[in-house]
Amino acid sequence: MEGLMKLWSDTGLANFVPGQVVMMIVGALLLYLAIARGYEPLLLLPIGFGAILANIPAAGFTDEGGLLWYVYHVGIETGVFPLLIFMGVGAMTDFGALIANPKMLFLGAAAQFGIFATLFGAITLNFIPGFEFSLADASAIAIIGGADGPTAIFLASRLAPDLLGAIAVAAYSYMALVPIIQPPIMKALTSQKEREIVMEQLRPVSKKEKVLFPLAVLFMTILFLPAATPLVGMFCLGNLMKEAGVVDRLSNTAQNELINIVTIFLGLAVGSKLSADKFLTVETLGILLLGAVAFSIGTASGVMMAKILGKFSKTPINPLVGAAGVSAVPMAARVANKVGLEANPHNFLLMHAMGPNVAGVLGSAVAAGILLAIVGG
Amino acid sequence: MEGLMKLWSDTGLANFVPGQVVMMIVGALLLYLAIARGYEPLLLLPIGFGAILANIPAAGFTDEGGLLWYVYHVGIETGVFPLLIFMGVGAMTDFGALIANPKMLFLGAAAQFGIFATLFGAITLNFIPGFEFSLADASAIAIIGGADGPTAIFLASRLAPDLLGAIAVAAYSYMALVPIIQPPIMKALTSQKEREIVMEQLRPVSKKEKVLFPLAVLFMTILFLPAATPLVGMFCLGNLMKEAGVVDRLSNTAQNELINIVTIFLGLAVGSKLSADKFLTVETLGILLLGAVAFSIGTASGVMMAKILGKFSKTPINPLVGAAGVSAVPMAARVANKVGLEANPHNFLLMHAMGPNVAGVLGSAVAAGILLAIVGG
Amino acid sequence: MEGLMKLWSDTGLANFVPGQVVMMIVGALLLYLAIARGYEPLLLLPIGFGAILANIPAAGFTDEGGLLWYVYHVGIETGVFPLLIFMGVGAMTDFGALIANPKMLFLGAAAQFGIFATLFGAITLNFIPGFEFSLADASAIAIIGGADGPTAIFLASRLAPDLLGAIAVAAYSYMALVPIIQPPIMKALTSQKEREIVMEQLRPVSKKEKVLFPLAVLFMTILFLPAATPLVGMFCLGNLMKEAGVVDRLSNTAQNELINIVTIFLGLAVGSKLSADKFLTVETLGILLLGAVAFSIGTASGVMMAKILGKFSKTPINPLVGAAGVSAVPMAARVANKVGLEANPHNFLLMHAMGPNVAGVLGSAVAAGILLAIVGG
Amino acid sequence: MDITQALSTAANIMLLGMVCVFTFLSILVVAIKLLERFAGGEVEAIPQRKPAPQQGIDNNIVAAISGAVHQYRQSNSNK
Amino acid sequence: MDITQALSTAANIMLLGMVCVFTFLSILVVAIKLLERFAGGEVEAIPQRKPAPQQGIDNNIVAAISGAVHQYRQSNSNK
Amino acid sequence: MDITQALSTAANIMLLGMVCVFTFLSILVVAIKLLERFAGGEVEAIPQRKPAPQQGIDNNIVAAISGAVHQYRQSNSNK
Ligand code: NA
Ligand code: NA
Ligand code: NA
Repeated sequence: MEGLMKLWSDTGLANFVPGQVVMMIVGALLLYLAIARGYEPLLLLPIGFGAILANIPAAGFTDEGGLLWYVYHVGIETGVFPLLIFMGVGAMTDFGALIANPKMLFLGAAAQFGIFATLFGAITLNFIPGFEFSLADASAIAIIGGADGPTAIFLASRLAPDLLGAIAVAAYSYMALVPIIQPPIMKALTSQKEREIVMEQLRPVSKKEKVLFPLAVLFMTILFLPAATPLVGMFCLGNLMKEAGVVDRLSNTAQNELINIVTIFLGLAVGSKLSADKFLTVETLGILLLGAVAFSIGTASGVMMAKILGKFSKTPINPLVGAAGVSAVPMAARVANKVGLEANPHNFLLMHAMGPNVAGVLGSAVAAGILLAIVGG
Repeated sequence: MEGLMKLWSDTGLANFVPGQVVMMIVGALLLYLAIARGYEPLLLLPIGFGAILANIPAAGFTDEGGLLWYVYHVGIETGVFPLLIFMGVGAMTDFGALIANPKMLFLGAAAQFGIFATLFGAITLNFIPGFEFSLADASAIAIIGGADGPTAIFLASRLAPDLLGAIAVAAYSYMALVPIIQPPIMKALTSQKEREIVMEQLRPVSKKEKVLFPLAVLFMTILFLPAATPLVGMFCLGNLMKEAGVVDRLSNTAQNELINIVTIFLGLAVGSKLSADKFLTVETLGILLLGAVAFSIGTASGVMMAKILGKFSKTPINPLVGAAGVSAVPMAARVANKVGLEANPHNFLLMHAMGPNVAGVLGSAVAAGILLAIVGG
Repeated sequence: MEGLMKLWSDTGLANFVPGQVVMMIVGALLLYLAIARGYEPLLLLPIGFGAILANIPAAGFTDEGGLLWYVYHVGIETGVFPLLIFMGVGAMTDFGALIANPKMLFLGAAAQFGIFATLFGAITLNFIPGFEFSLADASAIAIIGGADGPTAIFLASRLAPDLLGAIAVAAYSYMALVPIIQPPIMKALTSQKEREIVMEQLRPVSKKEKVLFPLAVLFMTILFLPAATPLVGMFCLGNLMKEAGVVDRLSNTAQNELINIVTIFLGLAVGSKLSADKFLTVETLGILLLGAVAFSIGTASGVMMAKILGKFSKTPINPLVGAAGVSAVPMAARVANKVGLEANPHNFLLMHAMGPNVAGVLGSAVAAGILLAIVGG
Repeated sequence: MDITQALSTAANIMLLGMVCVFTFLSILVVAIKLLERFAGGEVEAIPQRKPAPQQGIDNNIVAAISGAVHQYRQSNSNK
Repeated sequence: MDITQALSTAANIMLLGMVCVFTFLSILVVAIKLLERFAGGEVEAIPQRKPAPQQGIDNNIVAAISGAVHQYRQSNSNK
Repeated sequence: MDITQALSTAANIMLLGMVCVFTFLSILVVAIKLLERFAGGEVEAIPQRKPAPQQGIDNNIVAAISGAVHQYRQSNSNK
């Protein structure tokens, strides 16, 4: 009987705290979004599962010595996991479209206004009682507007570890929602005629340019923004391995097995931060709200910049491609392509939108570096 | 000359302790079983090799800072390696046959009697002078009857790290011996007529059922047996990744590269626990004996349960499939199929035996959770 | 303005130290050699990139908690990375040619004279003011003559961590330069007639011999040179996994994904040791000089030994294959083949040179063990 | 704890363990039956896994490849 | 730091951040133009990646395979 | 330790090292000859690696695949 009592006293039923139940439902919701809706399943499935595991009463997954405790401390606290993901993403990224049309970098720059405006917005929210975002919190939240998962997780782990779970969930959720968030904004800011603009074919890019590009980016980051070198450096390493053509076996491993292994653990570790006391707060509502604002502002400023740029450019620029400047690779580029096709069924913008799209990745890594340097120092 | 003396004083020849020689022979025997006999080579080859390395005099593999010391402390002491293996096994497991015929779970449950009877048997051995198994030791030994490697290693690392080497070796050896141990028991307990029973075709199982199944298992484990959630949780994560169909690249990595990498290290780490002072004891003999008993009782109780179940079931049940309830996936299911074919050359039991087979995996993970909760707390 | 000042004070421009600039140029040079010249790109690309990252001012890659700091401490300081690479190389190596013609082991032995002569040479350099190589330093430098990357890194990490960067760079650079360094020496020491010697076809080797070979090597190392067992042991484990034929999935992972992942990190970690204060010293010049000497002496003694051996051998031996005894697998064997073809267009020496080539790997692992035992104890 | 006492504890654990295992797996039987009722019977005749489009990082590869192909064709058609 | 002060800091960061991002990416535009001038225009008509021979560890595989094939042929032709 | 002394130590190590390397590899030559005597000559004409059936975890895959195929066929033949 003693044994039975011990078993009962250990059951989840006897130990549940309401917050844990709610967080498990949040985890289940993330699983639903990932599996049934296909929202960024590679991250949201492990995050959702991690959230469920982390909230099991008396199982100790997040206690010292627990599986998720190890994964978080080894991979996120050190910053290693997001950096390895970023290396893999670098090895998957083709900068050809951007090198062929470097003006697109201005679109990637403009879209970062979503980040900085949201930083301001997060501080403004402090006027509402219940919100007390520090500058570091606000910066970590604002990076959601970068529409780039590893960058958001890296910055949040540095500036606001307590908000990491909510920030990562918001970032990946909104990235999945890009096809819903962006089109209305894009259409509201452009005329039918603008959306019909056909862009000129891109020039071919030499292998040498592609090899030197990541080195140039790294060189500039070293000169002007060392705080961004962890992110940019690993990204450029991945891209260099891809383009060099002499280390294909390393490049393939970086963009397949290594990124897959790290993705599983990164997701679980992020999920392990979804605990009731950290997530079930009014601040999470604020983060979700600010994230939506950040995506919207980023989209709008990208489109507006594309319109301005088009005025001064010798070659025509379809303002829709500006929306891809938020990154969310390659979803945002596809959305630009789709909205463009609706206006003109013979206008394929995909390749043209890939330029601002990858520029947005660089842009938000640069923005993260700036925030780290100013706020994190 | 000084240098020569130093070299000589460092040689294995000058430092060998008899126990180390014996353990190297044990390691070589495991290599022989793995390579020449094909006994569970994926584990027994690295275990045997690890045993040899660990017993090299003056090489320091298992001293602090030695290779095997790192591997053991990083992977086994933390519990991470068996859990990752279990995730990979989950990603390899198809629960379709079990979902189609859930009654088979009773067979998987009955076969766990091998575990609990052996626990009792281990304590009984204490009557013989030389044996002093604590309850924790007895539980760790008993889990050999679960016929599931990662579960046995996980539980042993938690309850009786000193016995880990012997327990893991016994578990994998007997799993390889299933085709020799089980058939006589199966034949002794069944009549020719029973062995000829043809089972009904299984109903098709929907994708939705397969996706929800691991979540249902996890949910129940959370409610009733949190102590089993590390094992069951990682297993269900693997299975969910497989069945979700949206994260195939993660699922493939989990069941290939990741499990392979971990298997190499897990084997070496287990082998590193095969030191003379821990292994060359009368207790190891007891463990080997108890392991054989556990497998036999598990097989017998599975078969008997299948006979009982067949009496009450509307659809016929061939009692041979009960033997597959010990797990030892998929060897035990194949043995059931083979013995069935001997009785009736047109009776293919493989799919029917996969149900109790995977049920046995869940059953022994549950049993491990119960032992952890009662003995380990 | 305050923010701007902070950003500026953090830029690389404001913090550069001349030494860092030079080391970045060294890193860029390594990248150039790897990418444009194809010099051992799998290692020199990550090493070069690591050198650049490690010398970014104020980025903290090599400070405690920085990415490269973690990678170095986890992988090199523990010795784990070179050992895993060695396991993978073992899984890639076919000893068939050596087993068929074991006399070739004498060539692999003779070529190690490059190592020991260089050790003497390094101490001799101490006569020149500015050089102060300890015996440990000299041993670590001498191992460059082993023409084997992981062995050099492993020994240097044990005996002279401060020189690790320079030693690894020298080792891989000279391995890439084998086609330039070796031919003149080979031609100078052999007559046209000797180079034309056609060797007899190798006997077929049974699977059993191939399986037992790594075990025999391990057994002998255990008996006579336990200090070499980490290197030889992991190498033999890899080779056994390959030849056993029952664990192909482990062997494939060891020689693909696992070695690729480790190679990326190993390269970065080695690169992180290329700091100005350690690398921009007169000692580095000495290391580069000694490395070239070591390769040359090793090549010469291999060729000379082949000539001697040919005098006593019943079957003819082309002295060119002796040059392959330095290892640098498989480059040196190819060089022997090429030089042989120049002398006799119908004389294919590749397979015959693979024997001394893999013998050289064993030879330098044995030499490393001897140095560890004498100097490292 | 002497052996007899340990034996009685072991017997207790044996009984308790088997009861728990059976209870647990019995509830799971019920759960699977519920699963069948609410999620079963929707087996599609067409193989199910393939068409499900992978999203997220995978898309990067797809886009990169399609982008590369596109650009390569362009660069060739230019000539 | 009260909210108003924080707001002013945030506004500062917003301004500074956008200026820096634009400056950085503008210089990168220049860098790419320079790249094009010095490294561009050398697009080869033939696909470029394949012929580049992999060296280093990869060679081990190549050699091992070619060695194995060679030996296998020899051992068969012996008979 | 002055340089001359170090030189003499280095010379000692050089001599000792070469002797040891040769001794070690010479014994290995003997070992290989013994291997040939006891394990050689059994080269099979048929390629050897393929038929060796993989066991253990691999079987899980095999069983899972064959199970899936089996079930899929059944579910289709039901209709
Ligand atoms: Na972005
Ligand atoms: Na079991
Ligand atoms: Na060598």
